[in-house]
Amino acid sequence: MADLRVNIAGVTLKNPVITASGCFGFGREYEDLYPLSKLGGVSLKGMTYQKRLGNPPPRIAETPSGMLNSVGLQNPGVESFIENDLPYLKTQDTVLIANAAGSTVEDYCRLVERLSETEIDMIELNISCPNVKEGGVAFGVSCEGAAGMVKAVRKYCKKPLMVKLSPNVTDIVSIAKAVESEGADAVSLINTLLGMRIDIHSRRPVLKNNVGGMSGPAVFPIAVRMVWQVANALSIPVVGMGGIDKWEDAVEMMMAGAAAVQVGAAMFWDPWAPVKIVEGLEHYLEEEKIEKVSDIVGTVRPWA
Amino acid sequence: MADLRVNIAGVTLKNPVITASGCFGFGREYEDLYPLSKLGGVSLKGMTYQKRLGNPPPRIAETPSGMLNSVGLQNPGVESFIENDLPYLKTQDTVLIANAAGSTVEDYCRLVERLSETEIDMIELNISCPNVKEGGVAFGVSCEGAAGMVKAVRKYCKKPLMVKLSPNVTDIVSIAKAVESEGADAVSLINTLLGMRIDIHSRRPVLKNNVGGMSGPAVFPIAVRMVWQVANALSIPVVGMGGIDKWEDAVEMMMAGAAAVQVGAAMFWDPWAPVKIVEGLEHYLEEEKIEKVSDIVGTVRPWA
Amino acid sequence: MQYQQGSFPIVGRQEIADGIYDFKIQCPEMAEQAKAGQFVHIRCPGVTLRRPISICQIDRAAGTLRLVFEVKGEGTRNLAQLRVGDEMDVMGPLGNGFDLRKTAGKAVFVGGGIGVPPMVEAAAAYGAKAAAVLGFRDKSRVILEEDMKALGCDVTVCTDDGSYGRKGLVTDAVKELLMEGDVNAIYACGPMVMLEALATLAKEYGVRCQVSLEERMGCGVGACLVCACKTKTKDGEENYSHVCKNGPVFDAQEVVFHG
Amino acid sequence: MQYQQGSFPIVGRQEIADGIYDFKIQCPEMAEQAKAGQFVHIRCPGVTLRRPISICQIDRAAGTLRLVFEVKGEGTRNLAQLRVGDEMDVMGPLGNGFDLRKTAGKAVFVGGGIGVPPMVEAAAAYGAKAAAVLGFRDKSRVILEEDMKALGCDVTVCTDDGSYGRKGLVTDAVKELLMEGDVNAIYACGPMVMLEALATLAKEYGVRCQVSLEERMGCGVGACLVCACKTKTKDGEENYSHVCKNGPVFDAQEVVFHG
Ligand SMILES: Cc1cc2nc3c(=O)[nH]c(=O)nc-3n(C[C@H](O)[C@H](O)[C@H](O)COP(=O)(O)OP(=O)(O)OC[C@H]3O[C@@H](n4cnc5c(N)ncnc54)[C@H](O)[C@@H]3O)c2cc1C
Ligand SMILES: Cc1cc2nc3c(=O)[nH]c(=O)nc-3n(C[C@H](O)[C@H](O)[C@H](O)COP(=O)(O)OP(=O)(O)OC[C@H]3O[C@@H](n4cnc5c(N)ncnc54)[C@H](O)[C@@H]3O)c2cc1C
Ligand SMILES: Cc1cc2nc3c(=O)[nH]c(=O)nc-3n(C[C@H](O)[C@H](O)[C@H](O)COP(=O)(O)O)c2cc1C
Ligand SMILES: Cc1cc2nc3c(=O)[nH]c(=O)nc-3n(C[C@H](O)[C@H](O)[C@H](O)COP(=O)(O)O)c2cc1C
Ligand code: FES
Ligand code: FES
Repeated sequence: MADLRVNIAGVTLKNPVITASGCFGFGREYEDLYPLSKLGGVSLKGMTYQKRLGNPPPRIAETPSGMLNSVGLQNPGVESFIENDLPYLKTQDTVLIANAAGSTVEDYCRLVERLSETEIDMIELNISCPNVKEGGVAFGVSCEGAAGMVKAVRKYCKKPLMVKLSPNVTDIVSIAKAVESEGADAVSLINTLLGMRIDIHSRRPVLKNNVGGMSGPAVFPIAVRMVWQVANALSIPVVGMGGIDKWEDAVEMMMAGAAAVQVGAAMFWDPWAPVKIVEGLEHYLEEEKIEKVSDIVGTVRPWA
Repeated sequence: MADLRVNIAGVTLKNPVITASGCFGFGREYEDLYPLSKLGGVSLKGMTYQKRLGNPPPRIAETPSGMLNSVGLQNPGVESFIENDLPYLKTQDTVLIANAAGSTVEDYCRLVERLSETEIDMIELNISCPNVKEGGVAFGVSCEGAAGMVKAVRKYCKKPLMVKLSPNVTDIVSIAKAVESEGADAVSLINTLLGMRIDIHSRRPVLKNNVGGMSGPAVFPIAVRMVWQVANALSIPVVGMGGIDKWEDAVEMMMAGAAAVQVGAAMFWDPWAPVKIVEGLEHYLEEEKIEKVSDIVGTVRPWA
Repeated sequence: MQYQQGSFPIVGRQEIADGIYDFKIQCPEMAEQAKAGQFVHIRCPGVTLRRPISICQIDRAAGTLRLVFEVKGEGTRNLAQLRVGDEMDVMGPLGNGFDLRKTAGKAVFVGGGIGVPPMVEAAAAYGAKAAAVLGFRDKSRVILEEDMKALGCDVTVCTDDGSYGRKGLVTDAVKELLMEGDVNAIYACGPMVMLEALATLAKEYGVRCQVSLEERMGCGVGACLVCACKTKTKDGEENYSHVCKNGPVFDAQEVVFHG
Repeated sequence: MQYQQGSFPIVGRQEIADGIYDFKIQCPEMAEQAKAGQFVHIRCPGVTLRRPISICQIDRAAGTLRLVFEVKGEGTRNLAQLRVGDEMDVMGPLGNGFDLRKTAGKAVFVGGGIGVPPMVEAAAAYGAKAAAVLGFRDKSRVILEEDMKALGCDVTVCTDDGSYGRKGLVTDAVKELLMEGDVNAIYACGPMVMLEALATLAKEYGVRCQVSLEERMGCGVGACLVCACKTKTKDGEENYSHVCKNGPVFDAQEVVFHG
């Protein structure tokens, strides 16, 4: 049996497949199908210090091989999470990643401080949510914004800190470098790409928020490119996501440089997608006689 | 019969459908199927002052609902174009748009100067090609680069000048504003998004250039969003493209703010796509009793 | 509540009105679990996201679910192309379903257009104690009238143009029933304006009213939070609930219709 | 050269080896236009880009084209699912085809693996004056041998493992023919290494050699410039030609094999 374990910033995952934030709630919704213990980890729904209502519906639009969402970080706030969801999650035998967001640097800091007191395994700092008016992506699109945030948060963060990057930027590599130099333990990418759909009959945007974040297979080539660029420039681990739909995609993303992958939108059409990807990886490694999944990370050989 | 004419920077197109640069050669390849006179205009293959070989093959990769290309501006140079292609094109009764590129500001200037002496109808300044090492997109990803280029070129340009923008940027609106303020007569967007695919068997990038530009339906929502943002911020016309595949997409893009549209990759699976889009628009306008196609431009009513 | 996901054979298929299809799928365990008002989430050929469709009827003995849907866009168009013997990729049963506790008196089952299908299984529980009020645009759109009658319901059909049944809105017919008295509950599915009007009527007459809502969905199970609808608690606090998990059936008094 | 695009009925379909399919489509005008060495560009269900497939045989009387292809990935897999009676969306005939001017002496038609199909129509022009050398991995991959024989060709089959015909490379067999003399031209399609070896042999023996190349394609008609292959002029100047328009057939001496 091939060794599927990977290590991200000191945390060992039993396999490199993590469900992506916002696509797996707080983990209870898929337990009818399979136990969470099948997953390397779960990145939980984006959380803020205070409860947030999120944006008005419609919050989803279909696109060719993809979708837009404009949920806008609806969540019950960190205290509710700690009280109502964390105890359950702790019994599930998988790595727990809290996805942390806010409107101001102070918001992020007190959230990270609070999360650091809990039993979650890792914090994924979401400075790339395109669906909120304040905060979110505002911090993620400039080196100064991103570096400033990581620097501030780092002081309060007692957990491995992974920073989630936005693809809506000219130069993702400099932003990744900036967060690395301020002490991020890992980066994850990509969050969603900003898009829009219009209903030509009503002449109104499909999303009530007008614009939303695009994800799904459509964005996969962009994600692979960004992961490749960032992994080549950084020394900390990169967790890759964006459009991963099947095990071949996970292999491709890992060859590009991802130490682990996250799976989001694919679950909406195939709720088994993350589990199938774990199984597919296992089978692939055996077929190819590769001992450890980590042996494929970053193995793409670029043309000169 | 509805009026399909549109006016872009003083040039009247018989309909708002233009074939996108790089996807329609210099116009001869589809004449077996339909006359070019069915098209509002043709944006010709990206041209440089000197002949260019382009990048080594493979130059194309398939992606979910899209494709990557890394042609890299292969073209015979402007003199060859003027001698061998322009005479034919001038007889075709459609608006001719020369797509102009180069490695340095001087390159662009002398090309634009030379093109200004010819009978082409409009120049589309390509500062957004992601497939060349020097020039191309380098000028298109910063306000200073874009503004500087347009300022320089403007002096030599005696034709309506349309600037083609890159989507690989944090803030496309500022770049659009910068080129408008330096005297661009129109902008066109989007060029391709930088992406990558890896062949997991050979562990090599599919494209010999490692990365390439993504286009096709996958990118449509991103293009609609950018066209909407840019059209809202500028007073000059916006020509919209990126993933347009059917007439409904053209309507959506025009409602977002595009005065005309370009159709690229769609021709690879349906060579009739631009003609079908013209016919579809015509039919739509009649069904909806809309007198002029220009009446739908920018009519999306955003939610508050 | 358990749901499952799998591919299930289509054992029945009929076009029951122009562009409205009536499918039966063989899925014994899902049929066993399902209750009126729940829905299934279907992967339709050629499109990315699943499409939610209400459960119209449950036949536990035969192990089948009946689904009635209208062709709206590409997803339902492609779904309608499937034939008997093909498989349908379905998740379900999903959502909460109607609370069909029987009380003294009658219940009124109100369906507007393509909101009628979920009313069939719901009304079945009340049989002869059910009154059904079904509204359609015109005669050509009338569906499931006979099915409701077969359950023993007292059926009133309304059409917007009077081309069949009574002319006018379902709410008028419902109001008459309420005025007659002896109505204890209203169950409804259809356009938001209809549901809102029914909610107002129900409040006025002091009867319980449950409405089944629609919203664009992603996961269908409560994980992605896209299918939000605004609801309020008794003390007026507003929140976004989720149609797929907290619904699709809501107490009408909880729904903020202009959320 | 005129090409067209349309949907044409499939009138024949056979699996002639494991994963290798032999289709016939009814397209009289295209068949009328087509010549050996040209290809068609096919829209395969479920994938975005068209797939280029060589014309294997042309039956002008019947108005059909024969296409033989191997299942490689998703596109050809889905294409192989089509049945007799279904339609295939095809553009063609595309590319330049072989220059089959007959000269004194014999011509050798060399096919490697899935490069064999275009050799059938090409060899037809030479009939009994054609020698065919067909190479395959092993016995299970041998295709179109009987078809070539039926044309009157003198056929030699080689397999890599010797499980059928002679063991070894096609180039060895071709060399023998060249040494026998009386060979005036070589026509070839197959892996690049094979084509390169043949080009070297042809040069050595001073015979004309035409090779059919493959490259990933977009438009298929010369408009997008993605299907580049490096070629050189007589005076050694290198350039990128395009397989779909300047090819797929090139004079072997023009091709820069390590371009
Ligand atoms: C709980 C629930 C139960 C439903 N039950 C039925 C039923 O029994 N019969 C029936 O005919 N229809 C029903 N609908 C509506 C049905 O889901 C839509 O008509 C269908 O999704 C349209 O898909 P399309 O591809 O044909 O249309 P498109 O407009 O092309 O769909 C585009 C996107 O919008 C979504 N969408 C469009 N209309 C709706 C809608 N009204 N509700 C939710 N999402 C929508 C689609 O799911 C898809 O994601 C129900 C909807 C919900 C939420
Ligand atoms: C001029 C020409 C003639 C051909 N004739 C035949 C023939 O007669 N019989 C036959 O079996 N095959 C032929 N091929 C190869 C055939 O086109 C590929 O096997 C096919 O495109 C693979 O598609 P896929 O979806 O199955 O594979 P995938 O690998 O999934 O395809 C992915 C992408 O790569 C492209 N691609 C993959 N392999 C090739 C290839 N070898 N050449 C060009 N593009 C490729 C595909 O077109 C597609 O765009 C020919 C190729 C060319 C260029
Ligand atoms: C409905 C939805 C909600 C999301 N919510 C969050 C979120 O709360 N926090 C976050 O960091 N990313 C969020 N994302 C982004 C995903 O985690 C992921 O980065 C993105 O969807 C790309 O992966 P995918 O293509 O596999 O979906 C959300 C995505 C979707 C589709
Ligand atoms: C094969 C190919 C070559 C292209 N070459 C050029 C070019 O030379 N100049 C240019 O401005 N854009 C070029 N483009 C970009 C297109 O003009 C267009 O901006 C992009 O493809 C988005 O439109 P689409 O999705 O309709 O293809 C090229 C695109 C493709 C697919
Ligand atoms: S559809 Fe995902 S929460 Fe309702
Ligand atoms: S495939 Fe477009 S030029 Fe050859």
